[in-house]
Amino acid sequence: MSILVNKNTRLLVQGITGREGSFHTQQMVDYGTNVVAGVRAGKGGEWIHGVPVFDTVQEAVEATGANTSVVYVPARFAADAIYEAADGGIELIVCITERIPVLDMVKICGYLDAKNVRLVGPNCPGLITPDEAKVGIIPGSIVMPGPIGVVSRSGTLTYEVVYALTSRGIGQTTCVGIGGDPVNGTSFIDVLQMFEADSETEQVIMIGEIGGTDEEKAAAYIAHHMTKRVTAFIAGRTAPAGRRMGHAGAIVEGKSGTAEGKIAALEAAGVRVAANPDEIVGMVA
Amino acid sequence: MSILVNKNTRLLVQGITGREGSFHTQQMVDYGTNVVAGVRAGKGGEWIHGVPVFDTVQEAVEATGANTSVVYVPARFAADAIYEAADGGIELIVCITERIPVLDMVKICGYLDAKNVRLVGPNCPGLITPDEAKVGIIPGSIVMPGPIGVVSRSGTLTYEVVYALTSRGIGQTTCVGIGGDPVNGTSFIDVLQMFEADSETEQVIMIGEIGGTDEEKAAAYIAHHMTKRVTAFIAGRTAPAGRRMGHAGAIVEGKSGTAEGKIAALEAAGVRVAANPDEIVGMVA
Amino acid sequence: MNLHEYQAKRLFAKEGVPIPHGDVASTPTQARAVARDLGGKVVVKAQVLTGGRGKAGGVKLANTPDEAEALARRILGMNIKGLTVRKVLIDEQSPGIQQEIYLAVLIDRARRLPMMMASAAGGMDIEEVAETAPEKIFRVHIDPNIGLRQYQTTYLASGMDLPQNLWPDFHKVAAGLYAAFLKNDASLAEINPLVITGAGKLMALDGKMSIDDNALYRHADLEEMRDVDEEPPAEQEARLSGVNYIQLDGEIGCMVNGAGLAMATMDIIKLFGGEPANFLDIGGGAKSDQVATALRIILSDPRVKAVLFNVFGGIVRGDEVARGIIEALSQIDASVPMVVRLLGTNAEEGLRILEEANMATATTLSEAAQKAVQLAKGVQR
Amino acid sequence: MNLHEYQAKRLFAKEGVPIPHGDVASTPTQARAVARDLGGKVVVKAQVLTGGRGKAGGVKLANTPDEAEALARRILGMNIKGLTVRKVLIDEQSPGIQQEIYLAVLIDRARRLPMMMASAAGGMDIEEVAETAPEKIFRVHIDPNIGLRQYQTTYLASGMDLPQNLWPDFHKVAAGLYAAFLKNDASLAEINPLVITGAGKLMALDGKMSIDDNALYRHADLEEMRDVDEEPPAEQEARLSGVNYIQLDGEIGCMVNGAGLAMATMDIIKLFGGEPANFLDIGGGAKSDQVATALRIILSDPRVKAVLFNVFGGIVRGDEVARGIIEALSQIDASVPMVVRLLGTNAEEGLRILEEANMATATTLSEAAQKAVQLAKGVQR
Repeated sequence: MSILVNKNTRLLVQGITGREGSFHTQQMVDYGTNVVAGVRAGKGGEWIHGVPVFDTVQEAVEATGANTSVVYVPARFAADAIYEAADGGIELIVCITERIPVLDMVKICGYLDAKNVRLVGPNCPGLITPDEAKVGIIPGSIVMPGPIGVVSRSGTLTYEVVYALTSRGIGQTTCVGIGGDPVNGTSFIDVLQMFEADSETEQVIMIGEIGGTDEEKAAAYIAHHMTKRVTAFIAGRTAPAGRRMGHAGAIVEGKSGTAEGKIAALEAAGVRVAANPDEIVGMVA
Repeated sequence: MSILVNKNTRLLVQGITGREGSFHTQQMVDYGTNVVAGVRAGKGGEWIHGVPVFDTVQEAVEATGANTSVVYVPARFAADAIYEAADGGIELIVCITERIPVLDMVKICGYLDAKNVRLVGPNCPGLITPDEAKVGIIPGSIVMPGPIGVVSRSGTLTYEVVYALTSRGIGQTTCVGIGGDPVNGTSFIDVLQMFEADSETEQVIMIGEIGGTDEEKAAAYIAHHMTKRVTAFIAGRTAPAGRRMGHAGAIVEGKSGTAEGKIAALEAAGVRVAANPDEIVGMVA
Repeated sequence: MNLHEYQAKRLFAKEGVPIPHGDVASTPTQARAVARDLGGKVVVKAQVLTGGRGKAGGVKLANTPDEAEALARRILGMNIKGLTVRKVLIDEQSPGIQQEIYLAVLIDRARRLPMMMASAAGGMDIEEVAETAPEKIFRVHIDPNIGLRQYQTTYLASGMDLPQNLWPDFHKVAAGLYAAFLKNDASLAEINPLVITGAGKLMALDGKMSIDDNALYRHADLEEMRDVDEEPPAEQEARLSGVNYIQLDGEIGCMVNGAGLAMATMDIIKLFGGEPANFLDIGGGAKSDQVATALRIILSDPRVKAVLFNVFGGIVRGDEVARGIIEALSQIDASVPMVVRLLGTNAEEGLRILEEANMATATTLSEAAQKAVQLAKGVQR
Repeated sequence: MNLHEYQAKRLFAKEGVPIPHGDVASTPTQARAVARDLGGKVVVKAQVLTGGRGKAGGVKLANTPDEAEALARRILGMNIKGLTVRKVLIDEQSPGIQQEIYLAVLIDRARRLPMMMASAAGGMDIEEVAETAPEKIFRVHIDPNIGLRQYQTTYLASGMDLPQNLWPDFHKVAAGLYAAFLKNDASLAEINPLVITGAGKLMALDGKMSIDDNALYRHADLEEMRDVDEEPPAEQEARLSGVNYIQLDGEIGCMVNGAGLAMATMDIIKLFGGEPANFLDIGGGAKSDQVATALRIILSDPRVKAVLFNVFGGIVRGDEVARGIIEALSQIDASVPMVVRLLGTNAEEGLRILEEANMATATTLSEAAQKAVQLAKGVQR
């Protein structure tokens, strides 16, 4: 088992003809992911890395039965791509694109919730189920199958941890990068819930960072609903306090946006928190 | 039994201090409806016809447990009132107000669907379950309890039919005016479904009029899903064709907007269609 | 409220939709001046709020300002389906048209969303296309919260087999049309035809727009575009006093509350051998002065030989209606016989007022309609 | 991007929020002229992108143009939390203030919606109120599809016990603030205090606004408001080349891809006894010229005694990063020792390039950090 992506994933690549889209399509195909279609308006009928290209998602879904899409289009076209995927019948959208305006994300999340479509990201590395499907940009070379579920708000920090796991022979069920933007599609809780329900996942590693209250909410969830062991790392203990404007952020978050606040909340929930990423491996071994 | 409103209805009146709101609140109270609260910003703390007034729906719901609201506010404030009711936790909103712009209704309906809140209307006479609850403006004097469910797009034409039924000693479970606006909250099918499921309703009377395709869709629904006998009347056989602009309406509706088209569709679905409203009574007796 | 072609096209152009150069003229001399400014080769188009003006000879090509003046003289004053042409639009000609596309936005009542429709088979016969080859019409529904998206216009363009180099322009035209629809609270915005010109550009040659009357309160600029010349004076008076009135050809005037009951009343008059003189809905919340105005309007039609009042009180109150009738009758010399049927909210009080004034009343709708038909025939004898 | 008070207030005023008459001045003479035009009784306010200017003496009352000039002379050039005051806002005084209200809109990350917050306990101590008496802060979430509704501002006004005659004005102010928030893609729009003046009117005495950097591409007008004087030159260069750089006080320069890994790298440097000289995230999709710029920026800080590269390729490719490093080093005379850690996408190719150029490399993050700390200490000796 695994979560979100697996051998049944029929992947559509939005923005397949772009620099990133084309490069990573090759990587995903090479990994063995079932990439069934690409979309780029005006390039319908072409082929890229053995994948057929369509003008619209609707056409691609009708022709190939795609059920998952990954978005590589530039930020100013990303909202359009996500709406198109949702309207075209895609069930899981993974958005790699960064720098999407937060008010666009507010509208997108409301729209997708009403349609019951799951979004992972934006500004995330995507997800990978070792030996089954790689959707996004997590390097295939650093993962291996095994019992650990990994969920992270950070991109490259995830690789760091997963690489360390794999180097020590500890494999993963699925690695999920949810992205660090203020407003995104999938939260820690969403993924923890799925790992808790996944029969093959034995333990979970959760990688958070300063800002927002997602880690604190996850801590409350873990305390009340998780039976599986969770190990965490929070980045940003030494980050300087930004030159803060106004009082609103402090009113909303209080002390909970800081690394100290998050670590305290997690430890209170029974989560072991590593002091540095290299340490995590020893804690789950 | 009955549908939508009954003895458990805890009614909130929005726009209770206005001319219509105040007048009809008295009528609803006199009928025995459980009117628990009224709302008018700035008049919180006052009492009207023995009903306490609040500044906001949220306060009214918290204080009185209101579960249904009826909207009498003028058209340009009606959208606000509907959103407020939905956000305040009301489950059924009955909007009497007419002349709400159709694009406002498009947004309202999308919003309410996502929240799973039912709207009856706008531009409708509301609904009444004889001897239990009167929500809206249907005169209480013309109804009596009995086995007929009545649903209608028209206001006063409903009274006409219900009055004729009652005069002949034929009672009603619930009379529902869904309103004749191009975009509204509750369709014929929604109500037919509820009557089909209601154990006390033995037969249904459906009153339609020219324009749109709601009657045709209802006909298809009746043919496939209704076991109870449906009798119909369609107003507008002699209405002159308007000076039509453009081709779009004709492309969408084809022949189905006309009285002939609707009557044909209903008769094909096994519905008996009366030639004049007085005739209906004899057909259900 | 329907707009003239030139008004609709100007609203489209404001949102970036390309339209031909042109201007409107009320006299042949003005038409000549506009044609001269445009270089002479123009099309002269009757501006009238009904379809079928082409077949009626209301659209003609001119090659010189002289021809344009002569054509304008012929078209201005023309009667098309009962309406007099008072303005012509003079547009420059668009030579070498490659294709005519149909493009429209309207409210899809069933889905409760705006819908855009496009077809490569544009021009006059689009209704026939809808009936015989519906697969040639492509539709997308627009979620007003997220607007018309580029992938939707790509779907339309690709479905119509529009040349790919025109897809970006087509998106701009479609987005402009939707913007005009939305900003002006339209119930319909239509371009037919949207042409590919000889130069390979998209251009809206004709435009139609209907505005949601209920939204006019927030569009003072649109209310000013109303062409009161095209509205019968009685209908105009009715509109200004909030009464919904349409004049017909029969002899029995009707005053009813509620559109459905008004239509049913007309239907039953016809069923008993009469002909309704009008559709009249006094609306919800009608006050006594509105009732008086409505009655005045009905009686201003010389064909009316009897009047049937059919009022079932709900939000409208019977006593208010009765007072309105009495008040109106005190001001008008009404020699026409009348039947009043009054039921519902405050009907008892209303009937008392009417009986005091010796008005004839009826109980059922059939009875009221039959009485009215007899009274109208009695007057004819 | 943060805006100055005067910029924020102008954006609020554009949406109908009342603000005091006033203008901005860069010199004491200008300040005098503005004060004279306003009648002399003014407040002189330092315009600086940080909090706490009041306690630092950056806000003062003047009763005459002379006093305003003298105060402006004192405040202009003042250093507040490391930032130099280059502009003052001269506002007319608002006498007889009856109440100070707090009002703000921001994104509530947890609910994923804009949220408006209001409190009758406005002014300087609102954070304390939030901690000690949270029930005094009223919140409503705004659905962007339907906007801020009147009943929501009624809820806030009634919760704050605002005098009822001010409710309609409060709705206008709140709607204006939300409009400014929405139209300008703000992440925060705040009025503190919103006062009830002696004349019983609402007025925004102070204003703050942060703009979502990711949305600036669609707001050329806002990008022009950026106060580059308040930005360290290195950070400015970084921003213009798409690199996220914040200068700190330590001696180990870091170049990392990804904000999370960059923070973790800083954390581990500290864990091993070093001090990071900066936060630097070269971002996703970084090309070799961006890497070169980033390295130049790091080395422009004279405190840097060693550089740690930590790049884990995903969307960033190892070979591109390696080429960027080599290219940068060919242009800069870099006497500072460096450690490179490269993993992930195209890392093998990148390591080959680096080894050819005799760069020191490391495998684990701990190893890389320890090496960098030692190298930095070695230079100190």
